[in-house]
Amino acid sequence: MSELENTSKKMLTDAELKSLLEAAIFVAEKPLSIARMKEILLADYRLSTKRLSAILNQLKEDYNDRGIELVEVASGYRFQAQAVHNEQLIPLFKEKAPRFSRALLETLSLIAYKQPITRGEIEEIRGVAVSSYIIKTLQERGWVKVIGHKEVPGRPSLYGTNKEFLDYFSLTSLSQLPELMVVTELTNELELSNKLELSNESGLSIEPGPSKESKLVKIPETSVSE
Amino acid sequence: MSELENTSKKMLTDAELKSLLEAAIFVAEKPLSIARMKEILLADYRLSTKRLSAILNQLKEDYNDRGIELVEVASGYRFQAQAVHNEQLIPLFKEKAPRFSRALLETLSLIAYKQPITRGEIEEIRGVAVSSYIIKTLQERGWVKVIGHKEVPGRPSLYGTNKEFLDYFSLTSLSQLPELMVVTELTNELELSNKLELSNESGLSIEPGPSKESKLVKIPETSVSE
Amino acid sequence: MVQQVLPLALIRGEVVVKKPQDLFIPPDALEIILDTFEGPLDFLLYLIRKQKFDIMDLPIAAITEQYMVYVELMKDIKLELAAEYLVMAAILAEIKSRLLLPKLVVESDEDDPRAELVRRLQEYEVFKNAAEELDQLPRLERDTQLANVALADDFKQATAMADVDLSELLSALSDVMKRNAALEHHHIQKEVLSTRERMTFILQQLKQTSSEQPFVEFSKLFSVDEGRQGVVVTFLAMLELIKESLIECVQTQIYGQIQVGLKG
Repeated sequence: MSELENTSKKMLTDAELKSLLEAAIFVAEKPLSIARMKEILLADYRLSTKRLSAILNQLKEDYNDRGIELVEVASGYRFQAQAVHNEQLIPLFKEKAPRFSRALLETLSLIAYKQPITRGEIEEIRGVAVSSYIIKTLQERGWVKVIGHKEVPGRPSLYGTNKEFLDYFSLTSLSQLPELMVVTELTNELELSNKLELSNESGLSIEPGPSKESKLVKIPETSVSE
Repeated sequence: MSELENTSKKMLTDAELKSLLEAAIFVAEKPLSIARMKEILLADYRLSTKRLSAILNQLKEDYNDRGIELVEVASGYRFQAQAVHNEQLIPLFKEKAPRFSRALLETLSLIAYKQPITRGEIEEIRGVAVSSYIIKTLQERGWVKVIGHKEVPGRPSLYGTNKEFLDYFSLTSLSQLPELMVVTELTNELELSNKLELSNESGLSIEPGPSKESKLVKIPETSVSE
Repeated sequence: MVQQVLPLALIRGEVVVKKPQDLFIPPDALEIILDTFEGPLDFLLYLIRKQKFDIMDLPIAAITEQYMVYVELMKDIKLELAAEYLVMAAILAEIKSRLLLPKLVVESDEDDPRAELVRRLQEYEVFKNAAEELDQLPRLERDTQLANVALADDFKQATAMADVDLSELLSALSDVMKRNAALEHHHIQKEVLSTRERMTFILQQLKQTSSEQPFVEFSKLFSVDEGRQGVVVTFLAMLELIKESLIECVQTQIYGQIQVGLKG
């Protein structure tokens, strides 16, 4: 690696570079990241990330009206069939796409949204045990991995998601996941109602809470934190 | 599928057909034959083999000047990288090399430090035989070469290091090697004493540190037990 | 949102339970319940949503009653009931009993006994929902097909060279030194090594000589710009090489230039 730095680097024309990148993204077994392009594929060539991005954009445009498209996912660039052909292409595949159980999807969602998370924490939220089979499946698929251990008795594994998880769902980052249902408002109202009730019963005069919540003002917030 | 055969088949424009064929050849796991295109992919559509061939030829031409090409092999059509990129694509497919063995590293360090040195002398110092494979690997890597022959019975080869060896390790001269060794040993000792101080000060056993340090740092039992 | 429980609504059979509200299930359908719901929270959520209860004002008595009916039924027909369902039954019963207690003293941190359950139900619903949305995302295998392209026929794969860290090399060196007693009384000094390096250098220079002119002039092996130290190192290197019978020095005439060549 280091021996290359002192030697003079080679040059490529834009056309050569585009052709090479095209071939490389197509033949690579996994999505090809800009880092991998620069450090591995083009280690011998002198070129900037800016130029690379420009060429990738050109390539993207070249495939705009074709049967396949160049897309960017979490771990890099890949070519895939245009979505319009999805239905038509099904007959080509003998095996049916796997369906995932609700248990697996719920476990995966919890890991994706609440990472790092332990198995115990997943079980607490779902209210049922998480089978080892599910964790194993998620790990074998390369979607989930142990990213550390929680410093509590037993040092349980903390799980997080991999880029492969995002790749599978054609996402570039966790922030692209669908937004979670909002419940925070309700929780706030609960807290409010708690104060309201408290102030009434304690006989102290605190500022009155907004009245529109009255229908919700039944269940005070709990102090339970475990 | 069968119910479609008696109904009138659907039609596709040339552009739609080309786009679909393109996507299909790309996503198919094996080369796609004309028979499979007609019977499986396009079972619902009415079209002649002649039209299919014409579209495939157009597709071939579309990829004439690109990084990949459409070729017909025995079992059908497939896309493959243009051969001109073969050399450039090699880095993407390099198998990850196994780490060098301890034996190799010791041999290399002895050649570096005691050059010129014969294989017999290396064996004498290390106390074990040096395999020809190790010497060959070091020579292939361009780090070591035969710089002469010792005038003793058998005239064994004398090995020395090349400039490439120094370059690889960013050394300007071999004399840096033992100097560095002394520094490393000092650093290790420093780390050890730091760790000791820490554990003494805390007086308590906190959570164990990352395990990777464990091989460097042996904390005497007395400091832990408190 | 609860489409997975639709089959239950289709089941009509003998009425097993006394109080109405909704949804009564024949015993043979109970097995389906266990399979259909992801545990007691999921099941409770179903009961709540089905009857349009306000989750924030949970009618605990009604919910508990319904829940117990199912649990009892499942026990009756000896279905193996997951422990979680029984735990939930206990929780519901406890909440119910606490609500029945007259509020005598109001402590500042008094809680509505339902609060924790509501929090858990809400939190579970968030992720149940997230899982459903995740399932809708386009995904590989089912919705997205990747393009496969072969390498050209004559592509040749290469094996990468292993990377070595200098510290690994140093520790190998240090190990071998420690192991070998003979080496231990060598002092590792700059001079010694530069001599070794110079020995290699000299041998290399001598190797480049042709067969007609196998010797190099003694003086040519020295480089003036290295200064005194360089001269000393080169000279030491030559002495060492001579000692090891690797090179020889010849003089063709008295006071002539000393010629240095490889021995043998």
